[in-house]
Amino acid sequence: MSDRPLLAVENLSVHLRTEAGLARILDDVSLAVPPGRTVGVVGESGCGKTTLLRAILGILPRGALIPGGAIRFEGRDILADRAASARGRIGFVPQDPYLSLNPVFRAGDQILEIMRRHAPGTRRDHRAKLVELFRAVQLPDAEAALRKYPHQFSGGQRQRLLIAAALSCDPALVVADEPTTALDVTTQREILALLRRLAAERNLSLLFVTHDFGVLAALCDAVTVLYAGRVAEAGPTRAVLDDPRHPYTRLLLACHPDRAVDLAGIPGTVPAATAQPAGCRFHPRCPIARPACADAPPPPVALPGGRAVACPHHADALPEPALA
Amino acid sequence: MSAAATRLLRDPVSALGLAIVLFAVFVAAFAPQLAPYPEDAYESHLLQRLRPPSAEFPFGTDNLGRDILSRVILGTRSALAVALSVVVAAMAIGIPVGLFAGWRDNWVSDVLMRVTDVFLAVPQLILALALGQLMRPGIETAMVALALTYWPFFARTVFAETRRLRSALFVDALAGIGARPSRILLLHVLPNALPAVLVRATIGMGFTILTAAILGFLGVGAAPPSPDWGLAVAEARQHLPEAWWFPTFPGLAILLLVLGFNLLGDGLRDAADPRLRRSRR
Amino acid sequence: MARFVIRRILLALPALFGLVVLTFVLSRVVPGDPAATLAGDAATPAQIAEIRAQYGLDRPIWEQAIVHVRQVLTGDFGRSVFSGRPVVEEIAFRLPATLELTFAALLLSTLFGVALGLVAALDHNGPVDHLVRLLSIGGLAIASFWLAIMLQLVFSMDLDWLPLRGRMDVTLGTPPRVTGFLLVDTLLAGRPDMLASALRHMVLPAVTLALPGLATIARFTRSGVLEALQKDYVLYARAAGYGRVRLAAIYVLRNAVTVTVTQIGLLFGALISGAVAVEAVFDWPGLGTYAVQAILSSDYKALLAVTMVVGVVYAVVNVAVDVAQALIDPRVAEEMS
Amino acid sequence: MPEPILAARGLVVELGGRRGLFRRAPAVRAVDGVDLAVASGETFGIVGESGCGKTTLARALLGLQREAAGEIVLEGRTVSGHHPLAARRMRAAVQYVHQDPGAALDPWWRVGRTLAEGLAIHGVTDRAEQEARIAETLAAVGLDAAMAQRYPHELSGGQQRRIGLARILLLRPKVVILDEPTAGLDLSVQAAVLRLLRELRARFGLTYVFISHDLSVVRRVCDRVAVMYLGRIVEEGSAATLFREPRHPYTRALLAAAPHLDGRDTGPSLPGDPPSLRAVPHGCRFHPRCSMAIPLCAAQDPAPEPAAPGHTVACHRWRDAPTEHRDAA
Repeated sequence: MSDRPLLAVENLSVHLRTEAGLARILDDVSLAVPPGRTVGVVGESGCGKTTLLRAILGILPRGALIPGGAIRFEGRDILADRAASARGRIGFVPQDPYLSLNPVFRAGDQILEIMRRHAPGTRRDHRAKLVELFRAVQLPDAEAALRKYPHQFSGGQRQRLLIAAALSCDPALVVADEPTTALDVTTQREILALLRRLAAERNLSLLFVTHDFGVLAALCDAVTVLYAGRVAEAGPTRAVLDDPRHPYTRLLLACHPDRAVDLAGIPGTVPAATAQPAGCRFHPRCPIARPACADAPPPPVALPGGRAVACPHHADALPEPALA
Repeated sequence: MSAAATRLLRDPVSALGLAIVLFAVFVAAFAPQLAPYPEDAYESHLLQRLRPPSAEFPFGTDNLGRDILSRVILGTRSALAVALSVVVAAMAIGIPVGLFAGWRDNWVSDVLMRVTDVFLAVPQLILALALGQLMRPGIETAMVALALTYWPFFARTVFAETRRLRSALFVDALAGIGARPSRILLLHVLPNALPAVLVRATIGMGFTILTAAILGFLGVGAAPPSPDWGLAVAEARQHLPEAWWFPTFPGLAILLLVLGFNLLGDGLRDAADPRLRRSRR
Repeated sequence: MARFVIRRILLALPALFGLVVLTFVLSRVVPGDPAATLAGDAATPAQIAEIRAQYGLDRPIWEQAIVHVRQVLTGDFGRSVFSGRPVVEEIAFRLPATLELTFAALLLSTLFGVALGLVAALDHNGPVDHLVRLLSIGGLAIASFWLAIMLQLVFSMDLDWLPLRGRMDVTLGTPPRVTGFLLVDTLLAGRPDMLASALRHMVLPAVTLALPGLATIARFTRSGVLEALQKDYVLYARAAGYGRVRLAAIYVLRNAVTVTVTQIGLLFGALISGAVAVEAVFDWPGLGTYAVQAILSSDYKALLAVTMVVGVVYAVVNVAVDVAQALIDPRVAEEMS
Repeated sequence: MPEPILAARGLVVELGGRRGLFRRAPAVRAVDGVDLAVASGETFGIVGESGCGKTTLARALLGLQREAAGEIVLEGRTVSGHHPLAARRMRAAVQYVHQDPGAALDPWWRVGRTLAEGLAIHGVTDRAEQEARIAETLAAVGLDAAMAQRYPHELSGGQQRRIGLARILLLRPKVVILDEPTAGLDLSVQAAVLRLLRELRARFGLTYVFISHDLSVVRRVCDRVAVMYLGRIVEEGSAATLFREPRHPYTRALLAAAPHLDGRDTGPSLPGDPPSLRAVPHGCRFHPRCSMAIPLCAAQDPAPEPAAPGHTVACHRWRDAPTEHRDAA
């Protein structure tokens, strides 16, 4: 394998026409998932992480515009070339296991339908493979599970089903949308361990969207932090968590109960996607903002250790009250 | 509320419904003034029977030589009056039943809802016919019968709303700060259930006009010489296919008025339902 | 599943018993003297007294109630005042005609209603959607008896394409009565000409009767599909690469029709109501015309029997609806047990 | 330990039991024999996974859910054994903030009217006094007085939480039960809400019962913590001790499962899903999932016993557990 990334999002912008005007949900976002690596995308609600994921999966809502950028998967632009659509090669684990399976069909049949469209082989092959996958995700009684309806599984089991579904067509990449948010911590831990193990065993790449830094720390090799539709900061997870450089990341991590010296919060609120501030989108809330920050979006600054931060003032200390 | 009203009027379909209903109310209010031949409600002119539509008689004349336009106009009043009384009476029974059965969870509410189910298990028309027959046919009997058959719909609607609201968080919060059930029911549950009741009532108006017309058509509702629309259609049957205008215009009047209420009800439903509100944007 | 069906049938019994009680209460509580009503306007006091004795109206109320319940449970509805024949016999003769008509109407409204609702939902807020919406509101606004007459006026009297009234061309005679369902009996008799005639006779009444149901089903299917389309599992299925057609026509529709099926159960009542008017216009020899006849001739026993039979049919249909729902959605059956 | 402001002894709460005309639903014991004592001025945390009974316990303490057995003592007075309305009147000093305070407001009423209603229910009917108290309380939760003119759907999530708090504070409670007060909030908003809660506690002399599944938050804000599993409290102690030296195997598993910023991997995971309340295991409720279970655990229900001063554990084998000192993160 070359060092060419399996998935590369390049300068992607996604806008959405709404009643309140044009919503600039994603703006000039780039990130890469190398083969066999786990990359996290983290941010608060409204940062655009769900839209990024939907763009990769090709399920943007109606009215979405893509004014610029590309999404390359295995070298081909899957945004421009519909035929190159990577379905089947990209597995998807959704957020809510309770709502993501149709209650009136057998869970097994729903997965077999995906395989029928995207995996080679006969239905008999598919069934055999699915049972094997059910064992791999540690579903109890894999044979019987094929015949059960979604409501007959617990939440954790349903998430295992969905992981099996994501793997059913031998994907190179699995995209996961906060797959443990709806689960209890003990179940969450099991699911995270399972994902980690499967990724290692099958040499999978994993793109993992989350708002939980703890989950991020437990699973991801690298992280991209989004704020208001732009990349604030990116780099190896440990480095970013231990030494955040963007003022937003620094303030946000300071809010984490594990770390906060004091529960400060960040002044102001995330701007509406229809009313993004000019320049750096964080500047109205930033304690070290300067007049120039409102002029143009700051380009990413490369830092040692494979890191990048979209703030020219990343080396400045934050004033004391902000990190009191 | 005002936001819902704006949304309602912005929707051309429901605005049309509202316009039709208001027009009908206007016609009903000034029927004697609007009708070209108001005396034709009861008088007959056998020399000019079954005339086709003309400038003199825009809708033609009927088998007794009466102006059909006048009779359609005069019939609006009774159609609306019957529907309104039936719906109000049905609400007077159905709302308290639904409210009580929905709020409490004991054998009384079980019994109330079972009775409601039984009423719903018999087609309205059959029940209305049976009741009408047992108490001497006539328009008043028909009204009582229709009210007695329509209240279960209100009971069901209010029951469902009350059950939904009973487990709503804001009702729980009210109980949490020590509010009495009477306060919760009358000041919070009932007003929150009103949009659904309003929709049901609007649709019920249309439905009652239809059913009353069927009763008139079958001869167990309004009696001659009342300018009832359903009755007119029944009277017209002997004069087909020659006098095509005779059943056509009273029937169109029914269609238009019921359509008005249904369009309005449909618009109200969308305006009141937050889930559909989102999807209609 | 069998347990579910049995349970569901048992649950329908109290409602049916309630109906028996209701018919009794209504017939006794209504204002006025039922005996006087039954006897008619010209009756002498002696005749009224005779009728009172004949119907047992002079007995204590609880005794009347027991007699009533026993009669209904044993299917003993007495003889029709109008024809003098046993009511049960007459109803058995007429029920198939009504069932044939209502099932034909139900079939039409379900097939076209589901299709139109689906198409409308997939074209949400587009021209087809608006058209179907108008149709579904308009269809519920047309008085069935008037529509029937208008259709007769156009298709029978003016164009002479379809027969005006009845179930069968009188010149063809009738097939030997086996089931009472003409479509079946003509087939059993091996008479395609009769079958064709029966079908032609059925077109206008069935279409008239189907329209309100079609409107309702289209409406509920539309909103059901729209609601299902917003669900997470649809988004998930799209992300997982389901085909568009399969997604709409199978995956979503199955969820949407749970709502529709409930409506079909409720519709059946409306269909029977509609059948009364439609049968009257088309001279269809079914329960509807029988009921009207019973009313106009103050045939109390016949009317009581019609009400009970309709109630039973309605209960059966609703049990079937619940079973259908349990088949569509496995959670329904489990909630019940 | 000082005299508790709110205490429960042997509290049992049953849910869902109903006798109708045609059906009979059996009840489940959502809370089954809970003892607890909340000291005045402290923040008492209740943690556990979904279905463990923590919300039911809170509703029973509040009086919305009638207890099937046991005793509740508020400020030294026994306040249990009454139907919900009477119980609520008696326990006016205890108030409850819902997990989703936006949905806890009548959507048709302006916020100000909802706030005034609470006062009216508690006997404050004078308009001027109502308005003065509302303005004062809105200021205390950091909201503008003009907010009273808004409808609930016109408020942001953070504002709704503040209104939810204001509504309760108007009634001058002593104990406030907070049900998942940070669930669904972004990290930065969560920090602001927690800070506000701390300020209000100091300012109004409140006692909090803090229900949460977020262990990081509980560790951060609570003085003492009770861990619930299937309707029972399995361990209770000061937050510092409990997080540093968890004694019950379930507490250990729970703490091990919670993800941490430092990303360390913390021991074996807990297999299986919690069993249903409809099929509570015999003996110790946790034994089918417990790695340390012995035959005794399946046979005999362990009683809570003191492991240290102010620290109780309900486990037959807590003494045999390896003492593992967790570093403070």
